[in-house]
Amino acid sequence: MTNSHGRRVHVWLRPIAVWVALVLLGLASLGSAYLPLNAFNTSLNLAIAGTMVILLWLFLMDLVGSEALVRLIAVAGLLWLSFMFALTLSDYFSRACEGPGDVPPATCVNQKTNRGAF
Amino acid sequence: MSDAVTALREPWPDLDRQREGVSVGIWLFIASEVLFFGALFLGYTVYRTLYPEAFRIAGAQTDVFYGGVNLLLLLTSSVTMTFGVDASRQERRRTTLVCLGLTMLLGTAFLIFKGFEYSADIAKGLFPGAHFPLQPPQTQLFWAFYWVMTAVHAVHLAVGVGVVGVFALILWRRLLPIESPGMLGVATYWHFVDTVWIILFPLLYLVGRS
Amino acid sequence: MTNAAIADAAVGTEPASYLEAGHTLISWLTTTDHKRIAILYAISITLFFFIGGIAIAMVRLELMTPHGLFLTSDAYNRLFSLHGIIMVWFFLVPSIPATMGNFLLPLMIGAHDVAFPRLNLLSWYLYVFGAAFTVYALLSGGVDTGWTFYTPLSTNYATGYVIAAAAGVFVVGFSSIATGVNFIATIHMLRAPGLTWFRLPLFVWGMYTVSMVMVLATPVLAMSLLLVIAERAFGLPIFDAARGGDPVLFQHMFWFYSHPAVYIMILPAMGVVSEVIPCFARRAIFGYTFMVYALIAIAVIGFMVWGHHMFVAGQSPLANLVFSFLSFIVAVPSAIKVFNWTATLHRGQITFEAPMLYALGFVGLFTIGGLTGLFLASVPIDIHATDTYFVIAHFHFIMVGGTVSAYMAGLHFWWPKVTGRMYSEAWARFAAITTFLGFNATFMPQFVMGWDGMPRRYHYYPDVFQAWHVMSSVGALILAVAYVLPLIYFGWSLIYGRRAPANPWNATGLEWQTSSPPPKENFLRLPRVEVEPYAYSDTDQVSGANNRMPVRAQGETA
Amino acid sequence: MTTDSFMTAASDYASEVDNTFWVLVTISGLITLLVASLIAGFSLRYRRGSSARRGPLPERFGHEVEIGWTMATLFLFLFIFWWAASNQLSALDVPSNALEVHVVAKQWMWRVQQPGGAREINEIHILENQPIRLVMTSEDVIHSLFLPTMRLKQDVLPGRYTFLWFTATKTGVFHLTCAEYCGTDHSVMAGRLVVMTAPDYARWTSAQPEADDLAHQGEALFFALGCSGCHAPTSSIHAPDLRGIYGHAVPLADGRIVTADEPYLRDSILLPEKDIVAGYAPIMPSFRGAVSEDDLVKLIAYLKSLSTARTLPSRQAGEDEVPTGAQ
Repeated sequence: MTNSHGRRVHVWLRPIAVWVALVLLGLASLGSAYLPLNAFNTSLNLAIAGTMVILLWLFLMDLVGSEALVRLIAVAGLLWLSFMFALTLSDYFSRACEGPGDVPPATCVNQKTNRGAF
Repeated sequence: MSDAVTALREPWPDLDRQREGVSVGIWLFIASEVLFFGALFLGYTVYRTLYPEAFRIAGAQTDVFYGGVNLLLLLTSSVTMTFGVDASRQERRRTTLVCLGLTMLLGTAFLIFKGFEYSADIAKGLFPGAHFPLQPPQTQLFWAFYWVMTAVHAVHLAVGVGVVGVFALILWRRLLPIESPGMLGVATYWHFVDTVWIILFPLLYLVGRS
Repeated sequence: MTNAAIADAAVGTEPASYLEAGHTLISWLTTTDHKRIAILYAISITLFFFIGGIAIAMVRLELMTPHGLFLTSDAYNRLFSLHGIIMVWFFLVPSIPATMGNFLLPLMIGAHDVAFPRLNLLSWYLYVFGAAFTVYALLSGGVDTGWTFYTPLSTNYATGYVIAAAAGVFVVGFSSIATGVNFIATIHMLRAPGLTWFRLPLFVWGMYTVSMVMVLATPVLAMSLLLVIAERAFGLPIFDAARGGDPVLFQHMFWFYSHPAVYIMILPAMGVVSEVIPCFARRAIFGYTFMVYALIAIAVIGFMVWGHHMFVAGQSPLANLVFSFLSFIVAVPSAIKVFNWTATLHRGQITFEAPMLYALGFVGLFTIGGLTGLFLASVPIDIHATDTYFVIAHFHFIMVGGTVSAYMAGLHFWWPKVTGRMYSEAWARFAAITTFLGFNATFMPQFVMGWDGMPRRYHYYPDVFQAWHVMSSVGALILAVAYVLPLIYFGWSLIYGRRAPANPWNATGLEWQTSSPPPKENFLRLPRVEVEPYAYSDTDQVSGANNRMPVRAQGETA
Repeated sequence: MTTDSFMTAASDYASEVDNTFWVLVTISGLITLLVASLIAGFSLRYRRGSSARRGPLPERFGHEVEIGWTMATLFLFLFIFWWAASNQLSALDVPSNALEVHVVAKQWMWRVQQPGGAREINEIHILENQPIRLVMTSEDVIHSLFLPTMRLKQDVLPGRYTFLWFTATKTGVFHLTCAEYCGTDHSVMAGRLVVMTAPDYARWTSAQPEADDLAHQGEALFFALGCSGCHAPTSSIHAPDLRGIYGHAVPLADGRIVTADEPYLRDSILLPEKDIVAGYAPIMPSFRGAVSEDDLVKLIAYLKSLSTARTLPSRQAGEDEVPTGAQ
């Protein structure tokens, strides 16, 4: 545990470095929200949030140092989430909005019209 | 209880194996929590793709100051928790207890700020209901998810603060040795609650700003 | 039984069984011994099985005549809702994992206890706490939304105790998450030396895959019910159509859990049957690795098929097509398992004790249930058949014909190990056959009337269907009798039953190598495993130096 | 209500579904028979103490059989999926000459509005061999219109339209009922689908109480609610001219272009500020609450009738019509 001096510095340095990175990323996402990038805004924010989560999980929760099984479980949660998102959104995105007036805009994603505002 | 209280629990052969067990167990719980919040994010995503315009109008009403400060608080609390885990691994009693105390402090500060934000929102009448100030009515969907998401997260955080407090008390009263594997479980749960806020922040506070 | 004597001698004097480790109520309510928690679960789910049974007995009686007998429509609606909620969440989901899983998992992998014994007890208390909510809702008037809680009926228009019932189910969901977490950690980390993954008995694989589904599916149910409570209690417009909400979104979230839930019910049943058939056919299971991959495939693909519950709910045609295709794919592993069970009987030395009768009944009824699932997976047929009695017959074939038969098979198979007593074989066989006949009499007519257009959840029905309903109700009476019988002869065996030897069925598996009932710490010496599971073979086979596996006699001489 | 009011396949689509059903019944029957006879056969032949040959199977034999029946099952299931999917896809496209019948589901009754204006409760009278397209919505919970003889069912959702189309080929009185649990009297929410020959249908429509057809009722509402105050071409207020609008593209203020279909018209009446037409101020008041579902159906029918280029019959007779529609 408390053997090499390197281990001790490393123990203090890494969390601080990760904290700085997280704060900077948070500020970046906050700042970018005010830029008029319309569609790109959302994906940028989510991408930054994603990297923050990955940083937190790998270093602060020490997934890097833990067993393969634990890493597998961490990924499994996210994988199952993708099943749910993919198939549910496949329903919403494929509901016809125009044409034979199949379903009114109330619950259908109108790709042509609101691509911009996504 | 033998005086040298051992952290070893019944079915485990040794402490390292028990630590791995706790890690597997808590991460399985985290996987289930990912899906628990995932269902909420699914609802948010569906409605945001259905009514982007309404979500833009509604999103502009949230208070970025509170969201940002709370994010900072939780990020810092994650770091203090990591220091706590490392200190407990190295059996440095005082540092562990200080880190746990700091984490609780930051968590409580988050909850207090949340309380201010909620009262400000209520004052602005932003609770979905009959005379909701914003139009069109779909803006109430955003605010319905705002209240549910932040409330569920706040409950998780309050439970987190409670658990950290109880665990710190156990360590302080020497009911468990400082290097007990339970520390890993508490820390991992806390980091997860912070993860949820990292994702909640852009979804609720950075909508409709540009 | 010749080899039983050998097993007893090997164990030395009879160790104090887990039942002697404390007789006070407190010792039972604060135990962390996985075997006692299994007994606590067994008692509570049997209680709820009969509460749900009484509810549906009144419904079947009511349906004898087209215009009702003694119930108002509202009472009828609350009874079938109650039957659904109690049977799904308070009997079927915990039935095999929480009772046999808790009792046998550590025994089968050669461990002293599950990975987190205190979490195991918490799981039972969560079950009791959830049950309290539901019983409160039941006693104060019941809930009239069906077990599916569809919005906007459950949020704005239902008059019953929706919040209490939803809260009850919300809490009991965490009980099965806790069990799931416990089992996965146990199987990964506490296996006996030499017990590699592909030497695990299929029951343990069943527990592993079911725990995976429980941990990953139940949270989404918890969230969907939480949103129903939020909308009903605080008026938050989450699924409120007037303010842009979409009731179909609730159905997506609900069925994302509720279809994997039916796999939570069937996977352990498959595990039990894969233990029982090889033992009574004296043959190793046919295609062990295919059976394992089939279990895993069902658990994983089971998460991608929920849309077949919503073909007429307003889903887009493309989603109907995608979910229909995936539902056909998930049916393939189940078909493989049926063929493998059947092939296991080939060249066996088959005997027909009660567990085997239930297991063979399971294979037959599960085949019919699975095939009718194909009907409902094809969109045009489902459009006609959904929400009719065809669907009710389909899922009862899987849940009652499948899971309850397998539960009974497991109950009889491991009863000597759990209680140290033998049940009366004659009565058990009679009960098994009566169950099979009563079951078919109840649910075969429902297939016919369902395809004719008899909608489900109907209190008054067109008198055209009365003949089928009377047949079904009479069948239900036979089934009720068949389910009460085990209660009687199992109870009788507790007091007067013959003392059971360590291995009455001469079965392989570590749980049979310790005494019946097993000591508190399961094994006096940690067993080593060198040989494949199901090492049944009719030739006398002595394997390995220290011969941990009991010697197979040349077919029982008795 | 005799059995055939449930059982007979009263449309070509229904007999197609029946064929698929009976093919599946035979396939399932064969598989069940196969499994049952194998179990019974093995149980008999290999019961303990019988003299049949035992001994281990060759390992290779195990794998061959295993892969064999896995593939067989997979291809059989894919075949069934292909058959069912082709059946489903062919039923998707609605014939253009379909007659639109509006159905509003309410807790425990069906309100039906024929295009000719006739209104019915729990009954739908239709002409045989005439494609019918049901445009359905609900006023409270989720219901589901179930026509057993058409082998068709479609959930009816609040706040949104769902559709069901069929062409009845047999005449007679058939069963109609609710299939999605909707509360206390879910089981009483039944009705009749009456398929009539042409003369009967003509006699029935004329026997209906003298109700204008939907468009006329819509027109009356158009003036009663004051829409004509702004939208009539003669009005001084700058508002979009609605003649010939149905089915055409409408440029919106924020640059989007939408087709003015039924849902767009419905939303423009209930939530006018949602899609503001390019070049017009968002001054239109919302009619949410003031207009019931039935009035909405009439108004939309009236606006659609304008699209047949009939001039707007303005109140002041003799006004010469200057088409000012800008699109």
